[in-house]
Parts: sequence; structure tokens; C-alpha cells
Amino acid sequence: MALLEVRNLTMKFGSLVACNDVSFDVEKGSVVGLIGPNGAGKTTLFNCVSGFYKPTSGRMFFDGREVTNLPAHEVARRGAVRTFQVVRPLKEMTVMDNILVGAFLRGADADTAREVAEECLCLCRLEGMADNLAGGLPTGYKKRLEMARALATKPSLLMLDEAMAGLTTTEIRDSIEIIRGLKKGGITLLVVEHIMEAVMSIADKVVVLDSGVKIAEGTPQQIVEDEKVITAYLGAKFTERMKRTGGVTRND
Amino acid sequence: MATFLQVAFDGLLNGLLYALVAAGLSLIWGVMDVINFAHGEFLMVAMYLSYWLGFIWKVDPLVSSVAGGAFVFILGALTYRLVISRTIGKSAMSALLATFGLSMLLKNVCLNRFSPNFRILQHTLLGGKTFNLAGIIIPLPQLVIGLVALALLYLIYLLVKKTRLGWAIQATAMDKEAAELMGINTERIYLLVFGLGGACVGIAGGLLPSYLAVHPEVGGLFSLIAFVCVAMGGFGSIPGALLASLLIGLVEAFAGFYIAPVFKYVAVFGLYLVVVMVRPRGLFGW
Amino acid sequence: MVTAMTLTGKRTKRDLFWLGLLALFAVIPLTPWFTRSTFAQHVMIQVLLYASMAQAWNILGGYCGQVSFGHSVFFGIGAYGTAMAVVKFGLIPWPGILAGAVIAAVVAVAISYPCFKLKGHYFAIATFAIVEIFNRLFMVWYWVGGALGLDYGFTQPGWKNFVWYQTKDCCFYGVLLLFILVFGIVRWIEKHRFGFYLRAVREGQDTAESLGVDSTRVKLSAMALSAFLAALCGAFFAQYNYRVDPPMVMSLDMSMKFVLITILGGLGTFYGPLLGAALLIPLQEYTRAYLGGIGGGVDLIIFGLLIIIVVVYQPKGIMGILDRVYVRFKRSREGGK
Amino acid sequence: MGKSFFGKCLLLVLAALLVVGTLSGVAVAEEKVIKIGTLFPLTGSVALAGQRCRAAVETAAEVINNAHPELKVPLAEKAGLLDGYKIVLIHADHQGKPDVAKSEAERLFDQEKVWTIIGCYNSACTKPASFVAELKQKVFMCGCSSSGALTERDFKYFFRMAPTDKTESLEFVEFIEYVNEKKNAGVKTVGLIYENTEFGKHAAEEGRMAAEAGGFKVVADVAFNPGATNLNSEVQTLKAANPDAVFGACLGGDYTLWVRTMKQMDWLPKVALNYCTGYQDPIITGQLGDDANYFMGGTGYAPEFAELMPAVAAVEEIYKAKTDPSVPFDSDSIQEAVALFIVAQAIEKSGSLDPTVVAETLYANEWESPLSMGGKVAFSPGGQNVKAMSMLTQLQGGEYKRIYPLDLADTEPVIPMVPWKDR
Repeated sequence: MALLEVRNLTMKFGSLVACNDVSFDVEKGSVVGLIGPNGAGKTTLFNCVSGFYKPTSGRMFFDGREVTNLPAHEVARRGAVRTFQVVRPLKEMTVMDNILVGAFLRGADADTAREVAEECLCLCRLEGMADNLAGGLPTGYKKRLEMARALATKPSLLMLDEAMAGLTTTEIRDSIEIIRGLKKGGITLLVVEHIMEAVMSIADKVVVLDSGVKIAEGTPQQIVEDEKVITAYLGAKFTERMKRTGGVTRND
Repeated sequence: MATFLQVAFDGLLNGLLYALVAAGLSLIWGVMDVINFAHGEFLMVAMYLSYWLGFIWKVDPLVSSVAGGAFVFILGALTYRLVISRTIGKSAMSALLATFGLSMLLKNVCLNRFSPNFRILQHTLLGGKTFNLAGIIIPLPQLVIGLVALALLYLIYLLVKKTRLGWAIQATAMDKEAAELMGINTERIYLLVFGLGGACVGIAGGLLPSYLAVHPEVGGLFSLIAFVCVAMGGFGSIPGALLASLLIGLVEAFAGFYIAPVFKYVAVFGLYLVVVMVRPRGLFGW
Repeated sequence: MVTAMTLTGKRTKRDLFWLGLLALFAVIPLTPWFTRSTFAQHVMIQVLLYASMAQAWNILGGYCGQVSFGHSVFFGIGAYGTAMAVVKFGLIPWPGILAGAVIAAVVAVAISYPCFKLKGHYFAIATFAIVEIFNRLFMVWYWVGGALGLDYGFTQPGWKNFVWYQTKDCCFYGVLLLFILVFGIVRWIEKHRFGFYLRAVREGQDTAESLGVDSTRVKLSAMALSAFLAALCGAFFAQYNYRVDPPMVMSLDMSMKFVLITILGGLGTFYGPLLGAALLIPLQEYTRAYLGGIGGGVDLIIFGLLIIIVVVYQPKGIMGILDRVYVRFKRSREGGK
Repeated sequence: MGKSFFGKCLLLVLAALLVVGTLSGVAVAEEKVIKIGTLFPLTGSVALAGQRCRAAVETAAEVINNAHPELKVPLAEKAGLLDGYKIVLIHADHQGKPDVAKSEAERLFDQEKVWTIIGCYNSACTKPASFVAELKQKVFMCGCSSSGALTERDFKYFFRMAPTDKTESLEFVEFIEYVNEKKNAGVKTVGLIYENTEFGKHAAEEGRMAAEAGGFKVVADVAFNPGATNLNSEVQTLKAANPDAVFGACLGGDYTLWVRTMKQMDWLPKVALNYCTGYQDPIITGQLGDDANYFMGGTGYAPEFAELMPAVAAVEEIYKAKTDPSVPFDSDSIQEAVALFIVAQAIEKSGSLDPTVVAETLYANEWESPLSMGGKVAFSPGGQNVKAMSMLTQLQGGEYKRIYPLDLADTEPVIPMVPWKDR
């Protein structure tokens, strides 16, 4: 059974249909990429899954249990934790404190939480920053802080909303390494990403959205060759390049 | 029935007065997202000005209201320069607290200078005059204040919606940075808005001594009610503030008469709570 | 690992300081300054009382970021709880103190549950409105004395009745206990999960939610705790002044004191409320005592000016000033080396 | 992490506090001085009354301290009392807040070492302040706080000069019975309008009891919050109930608003009687001009009483010099002057500064008090001045005319009051 099952999810804002009848699964232990052009409904879908929006219709199951109308904190408590596309550090708290907030989800004991937080701090390479105020960090660090904080909650599903947008090439490489590490550690990931190379290189499966509708689902290889995806989003050039380079990350 | 109409009419007239007091507050709030706690004290200062003009030079409050408006315009602009401009961008509460300090300062400076005496102007043009309309007694001072309120609110509305300046104000209210990029001097807009907000309440204060005693504590309740009017109307909405003021005036009058006078402000503040529970951003808020 | 060590080190050092401060307070009544002047005693008691009040408010307003102007309501309910027990029912104050605090917490939760969905100024004005409503309702609620208020008669002084007539030493220790309770709770909270959650909710409600923090529950708990402690302070206030009436305890003025002291000292900091009270209360008491008699509100003029200056120039309060001085101090020392 | 630095700063703050406290404790020692504290609302909403009360006490102190042989007032003739003791006044401000009144009373007694306190105008403030005095076994002289409850506490050191609202209420009812009988006024119903404070509420309760005991029906009971922006609903309620007589307890600005609103609504009762309130304030009635006419109320003093109280005029000159703008005594402030005169006489007579002795002396004697109506002051257990009289006056042509009791009256009351349209 899949860890996360999304079934016929529809989200409307007034007359605007942001997500229309979207269904897909996230298998345990896999990395699923969610891609699509701007305004395709990726973030809306994310918000629905993580409990920030109540979907208009459709159902979602996490770990076999229904999570459709649960509030955000309850979804997080069940183990599905997300990050935000626009980083939201808890500005007036230190990096360590930020991560501690996440770590406290799995127990009120301060010492245990601190240990967990230290681990996540190291994992996301924020060691030297523990006592800095989160509001003053450079963007790259903020993105990693988002991730570290989410990790500290010991999620079984980590949902990253464009964790690499706006980062430099080196930072992207670091992030990819981190994500690979997470996958090895047994965490399932659902990744919204704009940077194609990154998605293609880490994802086991890719789901493509366009105008709120799922237009394709499959392995990166299948997606790159899918006609609909190429016209709607990727473009022929990209496919060419992906084929040439064999899906290895590079910048242009 | 006559009593009912009388009560309703009194309530409406009072509502218009509240609208006049609240107009400036609404403008300031809408553009700058600042609550001016010293609003009632601006009113009080204008009332003193009007009183002294009337007392020394026998100027009628109708005329003094212009002076009141001008004076409080300057006071408002000064307040902006010296206090508010330095709180912009800091925590939302800092402007409120700073103006609370200002209200304390103004109140006690007036107490110190003018003593706590209650001062009433006699023999004003409007003072004490009433006329009878089909059995309803209409007090002239309140009626004039009500008409001024309507005219002023309309003028502000026109200013904001129809003039170049108004566009600049709206742009600043929506997005300060974007407005700056478009070449709007937002600092000047803020200054002007704070001054204009002051001027509105200054005009109200100038008119009030026609029938209300002046003393250092006079502003307190007015400013509270003005806050409620503005918040109930919705973030910076002039028509919202007008509607809310009229509602508050009516509720005050009806609760005062049909329940008991001690409950009239309970009803007013209760109304606010009910409204924002249903519409958390006020009647006309978005 | 290094971080962990410094964190633990910081913890013990701060605790030592805190204990030292308490020890200092505990011996104050033995100093001649204190014994010689009941006014000094009064000022000291007021400082501790208002510091406790501000700290109670700080839990919600500072740590949790929900700026409420309605705390005088809970303060008032606490004051009425004990006064009703003593004046109306002829009991000792203790059950009243407890009942008042519990009722205050319940009322706080009931009121704030709908109010927390309001944002910014809408919330602030709603809390104003609540104060006005409570004030006016208590003014006409004759069962609790209405406008006439409740006046204490003579009772046997001592801890049992929690009143003292001849000396203020015990009063001081009474308020010191309250102070230790309130500050101790906040100290504890700061280090534990609840404290982190409070600040997380303040810094970003959505973020906190995404990390599994039930922000509504956190805010309501903060409100309940804050109201409970404010009510205890109110109870002390009633016992200390032998009288309660609505304008004394449930007024915007009183609410503003909660807020101003905290802001002046430093919002969301542990020592801020104490610093704010230590500055504001003596200023208020001494200016009134030595300038108030002249009349003309000179003390209040100074007061108003001071508030403007602090808010405008140092929004982080006295703690902010200390921080800045400390940084400069450290820098100059390092430069010297 | 720098917390020890904060520690130093905190210690510094505390040390500064200690120093300030020590300095304040140093009192200027002077011989042959009786320190007397005054405790009035010098700021806040009733500051005007408080400042006049303070001026009245200052006036009395000046008369006592200096030789004023021209004044026909006890203790005026020679300077000081008890062989050259002078009175030194220490003023304090309670801002209209009971908690401040309590702590200021403590400070006056403990730090300033005052011998007695005169105050506090607001009944709500007099209560805790006099409680402090009683605990410390110090005399508390209350001039004009009118709440009857004050003298029902069996305090031993508390004395009040003014008549209570109970006395006034009874007199109001007596007066109504009189006009019903002699003037065919036909008053059957009574309405109450009062500010919802300790003072107003208590007065209204006494008014209701007295009216009902006299067989009148109370048809309107209108409490309002002081400092109102308008009194429309209040007056509308009165108008709808249309009582024949109204007992009012509205202070200062509320009084003028009340009168003006009644005029606007074109309604008047046959008889409008006021407790010691805005009605008696000559400034306020002056500002109302002709509109103030025909209202009635209890009055302890008005300049028009000169023939009844000949000694006052000269004292009043001193008082006028101390007030800004210069005003004559009013019923409230004159009682505070009386308070000082009485306690000074008691000190002089007992020859002692022992509060217990002075308090006993105060109870044991009847005191000359040219500033009081009736000229005498004597206390019943609990400290109420049983000789306190209240005269009913009516404003006619801007002057306070004495209308009741009959033996002191100089003018026929105009009953019913002249309707607005006939003025």
C-alpha cells in the first residue's frame, strides 16, 4: 500500500479550479517529483495534502488512514511534514530554536529534542549557524533550515515545496546530496521542483500537472518522452538535452 | 411611534457625529495601518481652540471649525514627522503605543494649561436651537454637524477615488514599495494623510463646542467609539465607517432607551464583537 | 556538541543569576532603606506586583505575540474573586483567590476562542471592547457591589486572612511569592516545549502548524495561563487596597499598564517586565508623590513623553538598550585586547 | 553569554532605587509645626472640584496661621494655635483612584508624618484612605464626600462635615410634600438620574428609599456612565416616564449636558432637585446661563447666603485669591475649609496632639463653625456631623435663592419650573 494516496482531489477557489480530479500515489521509500508550469496547481495540491486548505472534493489517505479534512498540525503529527516555497523562518528565534520547534513534535523532553535537533543541524549542514537568528540567514541557509526543521519532526513523508528555487549551483548540488541521504535514511519524499535536472536526477516517479489536471505520471525517463508533457511544459529542446546527458544534473 | 422616531433620529444624528470623528481615523488606518490613539485628544485640542476663539474673539464655532481643521492638520503632520514616521516598519503595536503616550501628554498638557474646568460657549449661532419636524425635535447643532459629516465624508471619498492625489494615496495604501518605485513620494503621502485625518477630527472638534462642554477628558470615549466605528466598517473603508457609525448611533440610542441607558455602550461594543465575529475584517473589509 | 555545552552552560549561569536576584529581593526587607519607609515598601511591593502582572501578560503578548488590551478583565475577576469571598461571604480569601483565578482562566478561554481569529487591529479593538463591556456590566451588577464596589472591613491580620495593617513586611513577602510563582513559571516555560511553541506561533502561525504545533491550542493555553496569573495578581491588588470597584481594576488604564510595562522593559523577554516595572512604577509613584501635589498632571506629562521616546527610539525596550550597551562594551573590550 | 552583565545593570537599577528611596525618607524637621495632609483629585475627571477643595483648605490654614483679627472665625485672631504651632499643609493627589488614595494616605501618614488628612472628595477614595487612618489611629477629616456609608462604619477617628445624601434625600421629600400642600404642585411620581459611580448610585438609593417612604412612586431610574458623549437616551427615558419630580446626581460636564439635552428635547419635570453636584458649582451654572434657572438643589453655601453667614465673605476673599480663575466658595469646597477649622479648634481645646484625645474632644463638644450653615458642628458616633444642614435653593435669575427650610428661606420657589418655551 502506498504511503500517501491522493484520490480525485479537486480544489476550487470560487470559479477558479486550481486542482481538478488529481489522483496519484506516493510509494513508501520513494521520491516522487511533482512538476508543471507556473500556476499548474502544484502548491495548491501541496496545501491540500498538508492540511492548509480543505479540498472541495476528493480524499487523501496517509499511511492507510484518511487525512482529508484534518488540520495542518494533525497532518504533521501523523508524519507528513512540508516546507514552504517562500521560506518562513521563525525570524526572531535562533536556528537551533527553529529546529527545536520541529524536534519537540516527537516528545516534550528537552534533552532528547536537542539531540534530534543537533542531528538535523548537521544533516543539513547548518552547524556553524546554531546561535544565529533565523531572520538574518542568507537565502540558501534559510532553505536548508526549512528542511532541517521539517526533518526534526521525524517525518515519514517529507514534502519539499521548491526547496531549490533561487539557489546557486553549488547549493543545489548540496541539496540533492541531502535529499539522496534522506532517501537512504528511509524517508519518503514528495518534491515540487522547477529545476528539471534536479527532479529528474532524484525522482523515482514524476507526476506532471498542467492547469490543475494531471497530464502524466511515470518514471523520469517516461516523462521526458511523453508528448503531452513536452508540449505543455518541458519543450523539445529540454528533452533533447536530457536524452543527451542521460539525465545528469548540470546547469545552463 | 413619535418616540420611536425621535430616538431613531437622535441615534442617526449621533451616528453622523461619530462618523465625522471616525472619518480621519479611517483614512489614516486605511492608508498607513496605524491606529492613532491620540485621535480623541486631537478632538479635544480642536475643541479648546474653538472654545478660546469663541471666548476671546467671539468667533462662532462654525467659523472656528476651519481654524480647528487647519490647526489639527498641522498637529497631525507634526505628529507624523516626529513620532509616527519613526515607528513605520516596526511592530504593528508601536505606533499605537506611541500615540497612547501622545494622548497622555496632550491630555495633561491641556489640564496643566487650561485647568480641568468644564468650559461651555454661550450664545453661539446654533447653540440650543431646535426645530420641530412633524413632532420630531431636531437640534440644530447636531443637524449641522451631521450635514458637515456627510459633506466631509463625501469629499474624502472623492479625494481618494477621483483625484490624482487620491490615486497616489491608494497606491501607497496598497503597496508602499511599489508606489515608491512608481515615483510616488510615500513619505509625503503619509504626512499628508495624517494631516488630513487630523483635519477631519479638527473640524469636528471645532464644531462641537456649539453644544458640548470642553474639558481635558472629553476625547476619551469619542476615540474609543471612533475606533470601533472604523474597525467595524472595515479597514480604511470610508462608506464602511459611515455605515458603522450610523449603526452604532442607532444601537446606542435604541439600547439606551429600550433597554437601559447604562447598557448603551455595552450594546455598542457588543455589536462590534458580533460584527467582527461574523465578518472578521469588518462590514466592508476585504 | 559544542553548542550543547554552551547551551547547558548558559542555562545554569542564567539560573544562578535568577536565584541571586531572588535572594536579593528576599533580604530587601532587612535593609534600613526598607524598614524606615513604608512608602519605599509600598513602591517595592508595587514594583513586584506590576512586574508579575506584566510577566503574566508577557506570556501571551510577548512570547505568543497576541497583544491583548483586555487583561484588566482577568485582573479584575481575580480581584473580585477574593473580595467576594471576604466581603460578601465572610470567608478567608484563599478559596476566593483560587476561584477567581480559575474563573478568569475559563472566561479568558471563552472570550478568546472567537477573538483569536481576528487579526491585528481588529483583535486589539475587540479586546478594548471587551474591557468596556465588562467594566460597564460590573458597574450595574449589584450582586458584586456594582458601582459601589466592595469594601473590606476589619479582619484579623495575618497570613490566614492575607491582610496586614501595621507592617508591610509580610505583604512584601506575599507579593514576592507571587512574583516567584509567575516568573518561575515563565522561566520554566522558556526552557520547555510550550515556550518554544509559544514563540513559534508568534513568529509564524502557518510554519508552526506545518511542524505539528496546534496553534489554536497553544494560544488558548497561553491565554488561560496568562489570565490565571493575572487574576492572582488582581487578588493581591484587592487584598492590598482593601477595596475593589470596576474602574479600579477593569479599565483601559489598567490594561494599558500591563502592556506598557512589558513593552518598556522588553517584549517577550524574561527580565523585561521586571525592568519595565522597576523603571515605570517608581517613576510613577515618586513623581506623583513629589510632583502630583503641585497638581496639573506634570507627572503624567513626563510619563507620556517617556512612553513616546521609548517606543519610538528603542522598540525593544530597556532590554534592547542593555543589549546594545553590552555589545558595545564587549566590542571595546575585544578591541582592547 | 553576557547575562552577568545584565545582572550588573539590574543591580545598578536596584541600587538607584535604594538611593532614591533613602533620599525621599529624609524629612525636613521643623519645630512647632502641625503637618496636615490634603488628599484630593488634583488630576482626572473631577480635578476641578479637587483643586478647589485644596484651595479651601489652604485658605483655612492661612486664616489659622496668621493673625486675622478682622475675621469673625475661630482661631483667626492670633497666629497659629497651641502657643505658636503653625499648620503646614502637604498636598497629595489621588487622581480619583481608590488604590492611589490608599497608598497616598499611607505615604502622608508614614513618610510625611502628617497629623491628619483632609479629603478625599470622591466617596470611593475616602473609604480606603480613612480605613488607613483608622488603622493607624489617626484622625481623618472628611469635608464633602456624601456617601452615607462612610459614617456607618463606626470608625473612631473619622469625621465628616457635610450632610449625607440620606439627609438630603429626606429633605427633598419633605420639600416636595410642602410644595404639594402649599403650592398644589401635584407631584406624585419621582424619577432618578445619576452617574453610575459610588457617589451617584448611593445618592440614588437614598433618594429612592426616601421617596418611597414618602409615598411617591419612583417611575424612572436612570443611571448613566460619567463622561458620556450624549445623554439622549437618558433624557428620552425620563421624558417617556415623565416623572413629576427628578432627583439628579450628575457632576460637572454631565450636568450641563443633562440640562441642555432636556432643553433640546423640550422636557422638564415640575421639580428638579440635585444632590451636591454640578448644580451647586457656580462656574457651571454660570456657563449654562439662563438655562440653569429654576433648577433646585441642596446647597451648603452660596455667595448669596451672605446675610446668613456673615463671617464667610472675608474668608472668601482669601479663597478667591487662591483660585484661578477666581471663584467664590461652593458647597463642597467650603466643607473642606470647615474640616480644617474644626480639627484645629479641637487641637486647641484639648491642648494635645494625641489623636485619641483630639478625637474624644471632637465628639464631646459642639463646635462653632461660622462657615457652616447653621453655624454649629457636632458629631454623632461614626463621625457624622449631626448639625449639618442642607438648604434647598433654587436658581432664579442666575442667583441661588433660598427656598427651604422655611425659617431660612428668602424667596418663594417657582413651582412648577418654567417650561423651556416660556422662558
